[in-house]
Amino acid sequence: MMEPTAYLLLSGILFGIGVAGVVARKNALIILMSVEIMLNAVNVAFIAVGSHLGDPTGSIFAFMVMTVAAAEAAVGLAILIAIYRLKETIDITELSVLKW
Amino acid sequence: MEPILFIIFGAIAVGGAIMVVTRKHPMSSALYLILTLFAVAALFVLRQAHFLAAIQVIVYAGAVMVLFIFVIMLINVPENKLPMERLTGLRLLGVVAAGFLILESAILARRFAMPAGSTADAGSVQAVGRALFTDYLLAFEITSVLLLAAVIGAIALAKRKI
Amino acid sequence: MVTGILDYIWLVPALPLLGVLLNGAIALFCERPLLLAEAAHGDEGHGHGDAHGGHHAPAPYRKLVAFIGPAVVGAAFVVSVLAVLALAARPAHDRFFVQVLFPWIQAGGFSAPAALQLDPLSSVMILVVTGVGFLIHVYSAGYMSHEKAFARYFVYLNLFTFAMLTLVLGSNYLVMFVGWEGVGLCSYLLIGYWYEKKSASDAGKKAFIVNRIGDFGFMLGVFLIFWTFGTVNYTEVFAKVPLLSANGVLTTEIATAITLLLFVGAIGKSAQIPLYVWLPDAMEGPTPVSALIHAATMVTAGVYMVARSSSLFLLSPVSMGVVATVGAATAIFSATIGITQNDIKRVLAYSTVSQLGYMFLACGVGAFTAGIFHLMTHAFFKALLFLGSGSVIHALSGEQDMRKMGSLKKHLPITFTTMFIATLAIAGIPGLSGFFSKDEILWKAFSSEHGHIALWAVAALAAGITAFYMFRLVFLTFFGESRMEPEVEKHVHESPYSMTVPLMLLAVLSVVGGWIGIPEVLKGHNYFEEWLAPVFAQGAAGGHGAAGAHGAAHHPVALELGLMAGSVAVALCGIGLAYYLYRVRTNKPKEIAEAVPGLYDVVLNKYYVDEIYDFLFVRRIVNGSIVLWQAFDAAFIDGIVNGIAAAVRGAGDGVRRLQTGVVGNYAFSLLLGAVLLVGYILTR
Amino acid sequence: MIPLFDLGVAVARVAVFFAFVFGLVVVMTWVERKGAAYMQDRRGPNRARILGITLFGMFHPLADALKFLFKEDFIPDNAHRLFYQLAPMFALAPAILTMAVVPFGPPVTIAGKTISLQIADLNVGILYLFAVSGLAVYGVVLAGWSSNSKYPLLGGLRSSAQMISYEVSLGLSIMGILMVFQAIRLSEIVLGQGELLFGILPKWGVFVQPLGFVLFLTALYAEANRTPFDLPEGESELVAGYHTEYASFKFSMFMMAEYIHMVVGAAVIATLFFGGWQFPYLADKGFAFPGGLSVTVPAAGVLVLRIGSFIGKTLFFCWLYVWVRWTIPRFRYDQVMRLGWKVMLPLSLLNIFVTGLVLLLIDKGGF
Repeated sequence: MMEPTAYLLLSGILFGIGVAGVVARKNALIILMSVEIMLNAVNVAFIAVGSHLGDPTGSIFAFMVMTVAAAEAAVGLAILIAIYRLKETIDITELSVLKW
Repeated sequence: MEPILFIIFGAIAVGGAIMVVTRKHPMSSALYLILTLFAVAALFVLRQAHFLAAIQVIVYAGAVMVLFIFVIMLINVPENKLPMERLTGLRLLGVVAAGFLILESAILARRFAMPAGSTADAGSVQAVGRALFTDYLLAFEITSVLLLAAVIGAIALAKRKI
Repeated sequence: MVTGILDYIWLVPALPLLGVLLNGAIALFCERPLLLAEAAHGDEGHGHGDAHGGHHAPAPYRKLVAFIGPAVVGAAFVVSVLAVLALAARPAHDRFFVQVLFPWIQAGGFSAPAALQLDPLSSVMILVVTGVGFLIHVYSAGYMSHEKAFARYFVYLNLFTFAMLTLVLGSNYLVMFVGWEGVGLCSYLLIGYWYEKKSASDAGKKAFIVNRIGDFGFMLGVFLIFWTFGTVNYTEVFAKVPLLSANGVLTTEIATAITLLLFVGAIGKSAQIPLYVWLPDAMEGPTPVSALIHAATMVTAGVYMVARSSSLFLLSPVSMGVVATVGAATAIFSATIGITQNDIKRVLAYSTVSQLGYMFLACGVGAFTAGIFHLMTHAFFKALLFLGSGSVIHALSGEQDMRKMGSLKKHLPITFTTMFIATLAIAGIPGLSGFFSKDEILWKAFSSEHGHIALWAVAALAAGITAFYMFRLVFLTFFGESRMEPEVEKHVHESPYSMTVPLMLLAVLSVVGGWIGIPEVLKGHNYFEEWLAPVFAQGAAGGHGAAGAHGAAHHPVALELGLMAGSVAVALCGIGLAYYLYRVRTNKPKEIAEAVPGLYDVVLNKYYVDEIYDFLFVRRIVNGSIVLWQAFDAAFIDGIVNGIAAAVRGAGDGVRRLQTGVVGNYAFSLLLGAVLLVGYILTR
Repeated sequence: MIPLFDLGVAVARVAVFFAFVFGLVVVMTWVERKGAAYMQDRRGPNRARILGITLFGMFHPLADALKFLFKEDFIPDNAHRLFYQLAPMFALAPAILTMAVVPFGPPVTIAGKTISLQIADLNVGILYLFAVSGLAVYGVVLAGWSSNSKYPLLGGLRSSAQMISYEVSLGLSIMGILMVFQAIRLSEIVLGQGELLFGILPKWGVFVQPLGFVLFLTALYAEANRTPFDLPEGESELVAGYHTEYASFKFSMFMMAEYIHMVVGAAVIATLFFGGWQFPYLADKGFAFPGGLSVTVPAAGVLVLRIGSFIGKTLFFCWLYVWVRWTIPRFRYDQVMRLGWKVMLPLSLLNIFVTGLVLLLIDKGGF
């Protein structure tokens, strides 16, 4: 089996792409998807190292991450729907009622 | 065999991810994301994490992404009302910073050094299941509560009238 | 007699406390709603004249209050009598009983239990407090019957009795301090009983603040006692006195410091120079209050405390001298003021101050027994005088100015008779109680090793002045032609039995009260000195070995009798002068006053002491407070607070601009933090 | 390097299986029409003929295929072109992929090598089934959305909601089977069903999990958008649902996907609940009846009997689809959702609970 280094590198790249998506995009839906990419990147790292160590803990962690991702997606999308119903937009730059 | 498949699926994953963050329409992003998720699932299989691969497809492809697409359809923002995206100012800086983050993680990844553990079957349904229902039972139960809370929260948020 | 009654000694303070609780409940839940409802109806034009409230149907609870209030004190008196009898049944050296109720304060090696101590000294005190107190309670039930806040009055009165009993029964200085503060508080409450009248509430505050000055000294004294002896329990402190003074820990200087500090407390509580100013003003309270707390009990707390600490005082000649001098000075000083006062209660107030000076004089010359003896007899006749004056005021619908009285003898026979007896007693006419106690003090002032001929002379002169102004009071009030307002004269009436019966009882006591202390020289037997001997013998033994009480042995009998005759002669002179000025040549006083206008005005205005205090202390403090308020509090402290608030506000104003409310910016900050953090990890 | 033999076997397996499934799909289109006609007391398709031979109308599927192939393949103006074209593939792929884990028969030994009659005996078995069947929804959703038209959108939304709802019950209803047979590989589950229950009854899933079977069957029908749950394409309300805007070959792909779904579904039911390739009382050496009576059958005969048993069961359940379609009326949409969430879901949870309880009692009491 390969050393996990390549997987970790891949994980880093995926994570970076996700981060770039979160920071650079305005579309809330795509930002949520970018978050999913980040979570997946982390899962890749977990699984790679977990199998390297022969330890199921890696899988368990990835499992938990997925659960959180599912919960996050559900709640996030629900919020999005509520916001869209209210403001007719999914542009996060227009959602600035948090300000002052 | 593994390196070849890793390169193939890794490339698919990265390419899909790039497409996700660059597409204008969220539906395209979603489909590319599904692609990425499948590639990641394949990578899981490569690492002998069969259970997680199956779960990845079931949870992500089967549930989360369906939810995404469902919402995209439900909201159905007209093409011309999608946010105008331009890569300027802070956004550009953010992308640069993300590039730095990739660079840093690459350096970190090269430093990875850990002796390989047992070659025991660590990713199979049996192994993960055993660990999940013994050592991590509490975490598992808490996760179920988290999901319940998310379900209730999602309903409360999205429903017009409760 | 069952000695077991001593185990119930706790009932003595507990019974008045029960009265407080019961009357307090009535006052809170029955009386207060009633008064509030009345106040809401705008019932404003209500006279607050002494003892003359409006006329309304008495509420049913008032009878209960009028029963509970005196009854608990009476019960306490019965218990006290039984306990004292039980104590008396013991042999003289064993007349000492301590009951520990519960451990109160325990910290390290320090322990101050809540404990009661019954010995000859405190037994005298509880008998006086509960006995006279009971009579005054009964009197109050009649005197205050027109008052609206009837239950509140009895709550205060019972609370006062409780505090005073705690003071005298406590077995250590801390318990005494609780009672000490308690009586201070109650005097404040009772003087300010008619708190809607500004002068009354001012007098209450004055009494409280002046008392606090004294209490401060008392506290310091107690601290010093603890620092020196490591305990505040009487028995332990006094037991350690010989030991510590032998090994040099308890030097004369420390003893002087302790006793002077304690004496400062006594000065405040017992209204001696220079802290006597509160007592005359305290006459703003109801008259029975004046009788109870400003004549019979509270003001004697200082005397009691000095007597209780006698073994400490005896260690310091300086303190003894100070006590004697202050006592003598107060006696003559306030007596002179008493000459010129026209308010009947003020005359009595200055008289009280003067008599308290006598007691301190006695203590100062080492004649503690005589001091306590005078304390007791004074309690009888001064209470009688106050209650009698209350009866007069009651009869005259609240009139207190003696210039508007006269010829009341025929209207108020009982009041006149009893008051006349009391006047004779205070003037020192032989055979009455005042004679024995005052004469003993005079004799001790002359003969004791701490005494001095000057002290005797001053005290004798004060006795003469006392006789003069007391008879002046009697003559102005009861004799001559009527100078009353016609409207007032119509309503003049003798007081009800609830008031006159206590007067009569007190008159009896004023006559016979002194008979338990007839000096040997008059072929009597001084039971009182014998009774108190164990308490003061202890101190005398620990002191200089020579008891002041036995000083008589060194002087010839003829001298003692001669001095006695002299003091009686002085008193008779005073009486005669009073008769001459106020019965024979009634316009003579005015002429004298006009002849020496400056002196008269000075004395009439109480030597301007209040004004001097006002100028010296009150103004200074007020001005200083104003400076502190404006410069320190308003400018500095508030400046700090406001400045911090302004700084925080300004900082928040600046920082809030970071909160753009745009989620993307937050995400960017997160990313930046992550990059920097990972970078930091990499560089390690 | 994979030996040539193995490669050959693998290719052959896939080819055979595809042939089977697609052949069955073709047959199914004919069976459906013939069955409908039979139930409605009419003759059904009987005109298409080659050289005058009608063969009970069996040439009709062929004619249909030709017609679909040669019709104009158009794309509506406002449709999202990419997604519009991707949608049928998304629909077809999962349906076919499901077949990969269904065992057709026992492993056979040819030339000293053991060959399993199964494309892939995955160690995640049933999870794969879930994973792939969960993807089926994409085709419907994409089709409905990318058509950029009212009815397809409504149909797509309906179907995705319905499929997500029933997927839950579908998954949970199989849990009982997993628990009873203590296995997730389908081959192991089938092997487990070869035993006898109480010495007489074959230990088929339907006997140990009757409630699970009913739930699974219902959920499967809903999942395949078959009557009585064919709301997404309910003609009377939504024209043709999500594939309203589709025509020609793309439409035929949707049709094919549906029929493949039916076939694979039937195969899965047979595998999970009816013993798969197990023939009642047939052991490796021959029949062994409960009474002690045993009949020896040659190995080849056993194999044929077993494969035949599997095919027979699959065909029966294929027929059941048709049977149900013309027997039970369509549900109203809210009834479908209520049934899914308020009846199926609690029942499947109850099923799991009771199964666990019984297993625990057996474990403890040993009966």
